[in-house]
Amino acid sequence: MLGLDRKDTRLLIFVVLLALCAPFLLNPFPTESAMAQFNAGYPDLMQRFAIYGIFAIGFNILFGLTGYLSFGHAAFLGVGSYSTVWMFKLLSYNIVPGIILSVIVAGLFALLIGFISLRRSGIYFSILTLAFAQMSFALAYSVLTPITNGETGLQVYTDDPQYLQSVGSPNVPNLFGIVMRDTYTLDVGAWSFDFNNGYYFCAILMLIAFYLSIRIYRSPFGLMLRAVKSNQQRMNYTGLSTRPYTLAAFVISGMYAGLAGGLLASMDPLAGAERMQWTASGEVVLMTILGGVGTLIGPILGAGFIKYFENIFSKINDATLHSWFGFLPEGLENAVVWILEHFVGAGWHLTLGLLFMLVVIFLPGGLVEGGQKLAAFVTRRGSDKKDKTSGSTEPAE
Amino acid sequence: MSKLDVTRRSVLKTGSVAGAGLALPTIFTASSAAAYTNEPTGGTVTLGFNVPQTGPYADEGNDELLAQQLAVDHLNGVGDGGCLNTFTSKALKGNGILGKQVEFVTGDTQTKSDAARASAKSMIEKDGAIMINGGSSSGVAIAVQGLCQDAGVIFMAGLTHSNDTTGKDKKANGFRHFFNGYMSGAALAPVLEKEYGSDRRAYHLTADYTWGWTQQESIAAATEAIGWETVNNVLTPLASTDFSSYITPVLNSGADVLVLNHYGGNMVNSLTNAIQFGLLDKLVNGKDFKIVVPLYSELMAAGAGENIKGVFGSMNWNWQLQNAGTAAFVKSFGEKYGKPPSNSAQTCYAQTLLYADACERAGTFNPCGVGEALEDFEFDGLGNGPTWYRGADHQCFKDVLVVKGAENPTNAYDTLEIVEITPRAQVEYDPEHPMFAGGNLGKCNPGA
Amino acid sequence: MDALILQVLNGLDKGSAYALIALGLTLIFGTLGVVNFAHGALFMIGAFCAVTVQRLLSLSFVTVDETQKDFLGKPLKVETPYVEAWFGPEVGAAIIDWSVPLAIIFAIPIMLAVGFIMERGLIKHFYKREHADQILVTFGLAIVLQELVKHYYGANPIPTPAPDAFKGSFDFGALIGFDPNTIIYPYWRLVYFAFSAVIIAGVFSFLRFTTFGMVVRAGMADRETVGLLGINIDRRFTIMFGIAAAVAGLAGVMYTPINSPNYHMGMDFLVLSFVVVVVGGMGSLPGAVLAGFLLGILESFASFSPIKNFFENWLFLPSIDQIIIYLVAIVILLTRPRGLMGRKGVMEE
Amino acid sequence: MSILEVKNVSKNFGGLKALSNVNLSVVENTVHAIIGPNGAGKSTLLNCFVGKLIPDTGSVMFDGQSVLGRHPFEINQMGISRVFQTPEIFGDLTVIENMLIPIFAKRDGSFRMHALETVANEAEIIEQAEQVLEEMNMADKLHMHSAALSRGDKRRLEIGMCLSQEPRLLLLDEPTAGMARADTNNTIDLLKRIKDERDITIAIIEHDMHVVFSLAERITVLAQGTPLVEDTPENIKIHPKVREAYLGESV
Repeated sequence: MLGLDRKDTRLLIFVVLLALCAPFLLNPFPTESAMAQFNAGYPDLMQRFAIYGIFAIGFNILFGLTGYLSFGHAAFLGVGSYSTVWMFKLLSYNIVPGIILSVIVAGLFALLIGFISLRRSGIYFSILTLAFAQMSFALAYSVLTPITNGETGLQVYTDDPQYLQSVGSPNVPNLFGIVMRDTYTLDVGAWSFDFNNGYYFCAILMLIAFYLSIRIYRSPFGLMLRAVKSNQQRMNYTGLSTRPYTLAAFVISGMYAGLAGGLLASMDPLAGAERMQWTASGEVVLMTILGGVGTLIGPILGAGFIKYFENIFSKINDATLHSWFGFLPEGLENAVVWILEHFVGAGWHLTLGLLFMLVVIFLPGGLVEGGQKLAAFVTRRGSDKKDKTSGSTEPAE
Repeated sequence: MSKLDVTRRSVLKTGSVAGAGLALPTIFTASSAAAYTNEPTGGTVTLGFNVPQTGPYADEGNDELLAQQLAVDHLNGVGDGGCLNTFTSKALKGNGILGKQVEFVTGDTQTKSDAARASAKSMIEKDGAIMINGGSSSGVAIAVQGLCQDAGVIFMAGLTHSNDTTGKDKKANGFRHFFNGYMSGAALAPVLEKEYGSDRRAYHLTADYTWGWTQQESIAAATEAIGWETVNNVLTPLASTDFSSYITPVLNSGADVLVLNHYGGNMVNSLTNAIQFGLLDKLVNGKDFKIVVPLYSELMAAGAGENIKGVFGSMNWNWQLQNAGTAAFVKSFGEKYGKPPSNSAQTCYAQTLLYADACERAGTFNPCGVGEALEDFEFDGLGNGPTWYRGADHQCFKDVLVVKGAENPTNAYDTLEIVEITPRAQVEYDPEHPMFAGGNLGKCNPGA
Repeated sequence: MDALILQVLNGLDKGSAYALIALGLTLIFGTLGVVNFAHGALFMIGAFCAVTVQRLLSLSFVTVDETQKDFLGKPLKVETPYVEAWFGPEVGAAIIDWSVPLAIIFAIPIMLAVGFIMERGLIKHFYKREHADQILVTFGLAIVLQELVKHYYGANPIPTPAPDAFKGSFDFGALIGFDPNTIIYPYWRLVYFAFSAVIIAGVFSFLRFTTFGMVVRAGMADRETVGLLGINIDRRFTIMFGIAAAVAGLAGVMYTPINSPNYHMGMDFLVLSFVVVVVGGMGSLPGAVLAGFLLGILESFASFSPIKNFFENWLFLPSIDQIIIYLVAIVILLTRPRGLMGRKGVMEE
Repeated sequence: MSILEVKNVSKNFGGLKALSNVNLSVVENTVHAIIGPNGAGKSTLLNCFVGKLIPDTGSVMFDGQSVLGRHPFEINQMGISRVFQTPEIFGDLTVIENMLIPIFAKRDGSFRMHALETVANEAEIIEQAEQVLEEMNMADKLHMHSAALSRGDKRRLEIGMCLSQEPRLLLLDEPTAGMARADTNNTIDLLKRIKDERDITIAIIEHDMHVVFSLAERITVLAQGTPLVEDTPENIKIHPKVREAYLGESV
């Protein structure tokens, strides 16, 4: 289907189902139950899952296929956001021009930085990209304030021209009148599920991005990128020029990042400079490694994992903990809460750090490997007699 | 752990009450029947406390959080009632807000605009928070204020000192209790004139971002008005940790005052470096060299240690103030947490009570009603003396403190001493003052 | 001229910190082939060794003074450090005053132990793993370490002053023939610079003049051959890791009086240190030191207002101080493919 | 006629003269061996053919066109393929994928943005790749990870990859170095078959005289960066200068 083989089609359908059913899957607990704290199915976080999924998928096209580790991809996310907000300021709140421009601008920016940085490889390349991104961040935060609105972040003011904004159209980001932040809430018994326009817009773009990444992985171009990672010398002596391939991969992944940035701004029309800081670049590296470098679905899992911790664990405070463990005897309750409060709320970084370590120690291939191990365990338990040939080498899965 | 029992009990109780009512977060819902965003329909109302819990300002944020929890206790009639006893408005009865039990949720701003907006959104969308309170930087405050305007909830800014928060970035749904750069300048200048004379040459080091610029502009204007000359203004990168290369040129610039427009870690480091280079031991133009830190906080003072001795600055509030509201708050806070509150803690505490009081007086949680009740509200008894929430720009006006680093602190908490309480009239300004012009409050937004 | 000399001094100071961290990073990378993102955290732990020593020395017992009131109006609890009670107020105060230098003695075994535990417990399992995995696991470790420190010491900077004897500054200009009061430099910064020079010299002579060092250097060049000679290179590498940790830790201890330590200071230095290492050339110890000082001095010069203004007014590059390090890194990496002194084939894939 | 024409090539490294005044001509459809003791400049010379090094003086013409100053990939596109001393293959990829890459390179040139095509749909190219692998006796290893192959298989794979591009000139850099005798003989047989079945010119650098004399039709002996003599294997064997300078007792 769609030019994919059976296995990839299955994967795509799986991801499509995940994305479409996310409002249900992410809100498994009744709204008023103590476990509701772990519900992640509210519009903002679902949007972030999809957007950072796109960011990580794009990053993986560069890092997973060519092995070039960029430490500056957040810069493209940042320029994407700035482009989109500028379109809001100049034209109208319709998100289409902004998103198109964000992809183009990020692509051009990536072309420039990639053209210079790709003259070097390995860690020298990483540091070059880091240097460009840090310079972008520093300048955006201070000197370029007229363009970026510095510390405060670029936003739309009432006196902005908005030349194409027609009288009737919504005064918030919209897609030809469909307001991104509108949500339909479905109440089913004690449960409630949010269906948000913005999320579905992001999810559809994420699915397209994911589909394109599968196509790239399975294309001769993708094969060439993997060849770059494997052996550049052989590549050169086989009549292939590596630079255009790596540059193309760099620009493609920069455009993915720009799209993610544009979407971030479309869901929430403010672009802050921190988006370009090295920690933001590091975050997408971590998402990719955590999910599984070079795998198709890994980056999406990694992105979801990190965003979940950032948004859910940071909000659990000790009052919440006491409400969960209120059934325990007083002393025991306090002890349990005392231990757990190290890991949630202000301590969510600690949990994240520990999980990074645990995943990389026990699941060298990232979460995807974890999933595979689990699946293998389940199938082995289910039917011992199944043939073993299915475990043959399937690259890039 | 006893401090937590109260909150826990309230949470448990409300859990059972709300079970029937299904107080669903229906924010941004086009089809919602609610009159405004997150209209509380059950027996509880949820406040959102958005403070930095990770990153360099985590301690500041933690202090704010403690104060907010204390405020929730007092609103729910738990504890000694704190400032409810001294507040001139008597609308609050210690039975929650409008009869509804007060609950709260917390989020981590990370002192990043993006993260702060994400956590605020999560509190609004997921937890049904009716207002957002707190924060520790102007960038974050302005970003979250914009979000709350769009979402249709009230925003009470925490520690934000930039003129822009109630200047060009002011919003109808946002209110600021904290003072700003202009007020720092207006309060400091007379004291500086009295202490150091009117013939001084000032060298400014300024953090190179929006807040730093507006503060520098304010201080330079105020000091030039008393006859000082601004010799130089050097912008320093936010990421700087060692300021030595910015400090050394000061020695030979002919300046006799150094103004550090820095906050947090930047200020701790730049002040420490300036002391290391012996600036305060210098005699320039026949006068003792002086350092001024326009914006102080208790945590900055603690970080800089003995380097702040004798260094002047300004503050929004200090626990050593002698008035009934301060005494009541310090007593409540001190007995519960074993330390005196910081000025950002006081800000967040006062804002929580003010918000609740405004709801009571308006008889609704509707942000438009609450905003109307807060606009041009005059009161006393929350620690800052007579206070006025100006309707024109939602900036709060009250006395500003000029403080200096104590020469002989007796314990860890009295590192700053109050030099002067600058009366409110002296720090007031026109809403259309050039440093604040260009913004537009817009109309209040109730959301749905 | 005097102003320029001051900037050189400032740069040397900044450079010392960069050089010490970069030296440790390079040792670990060169010997073990591991990219250690937790190295900044080691620097931070060193700094908090100083804080801990300060706290330990000022451990106090409490007496209630009825004549004074605390902030709640209750009788004031007066804290008296044990050392003052044991050795008398003056000697006791002097001991507390010297906590930062004393912390060096304390920090060396602690940092060596931290290094050994880290290497044996975690890093050694990652020798053969991809650099990406090494980055993730050491980054995770760095977060864990810094969160633990934050939990016990808070996020606010903690003042750790130098001993009174080193407070203030002295007239360096008069010493080298300038007018008095033109080049004033704080004592402790000179101490820091001298200390760094000693450590760097120590590490280099250790590697050059001891058999241990020779084996390690041989191992850096060709691990397998050295292994074939029947030398237990692994154990030596563990010790090298401990030494690298100790170097970073000592750099942290001595840095505390310059800037009050806080829990995220390691991360602040980490990125710059990596830039330094790479500009110096991966795997080159002299390169790391050279690049550390070079970038430190260039950064100082760029922060110097006449130079800053020159860039702004004539080259249309405002705020050159914000980007100078990165700009220099880009220029050097583009003109010298392997940094200043890098070897071929190291970390190029 | 000669396909590769080397004229007056010299190359210095610092003060060291690696090549001085090398003249060499490789005739089309022959196997030409370059031999010489260690340090004679064989590899330097080879690197000058493929764009890795640029000689200080002289010219290297391939089929009437200069190769000097061109990138290795351009030279490959002109029709020169190179087999390395230690097999250079794509270790992370499977055997069949390894084989596809040179065929794509032959068809699509040095760069093509074929990102939305699918490898699996390129039936013609896959068939071609399978054919070559068949020829290399590796049809049973199509989906193996190439890093897991034996050294002999890696070498065969590399030669196959070069052949799949149907080069006019195949450069072999000590193709049997480090191989066991049996593998060496297999490789010799393979190369013989290639030579017989294809229109191809082969230039080979080799230490192993057994290999050289089994394959070569012409031999150039290099010593201290200069060609000593160029002749047929039979004549080289008995050439006094060569025996003295290089072969010594080994023949």
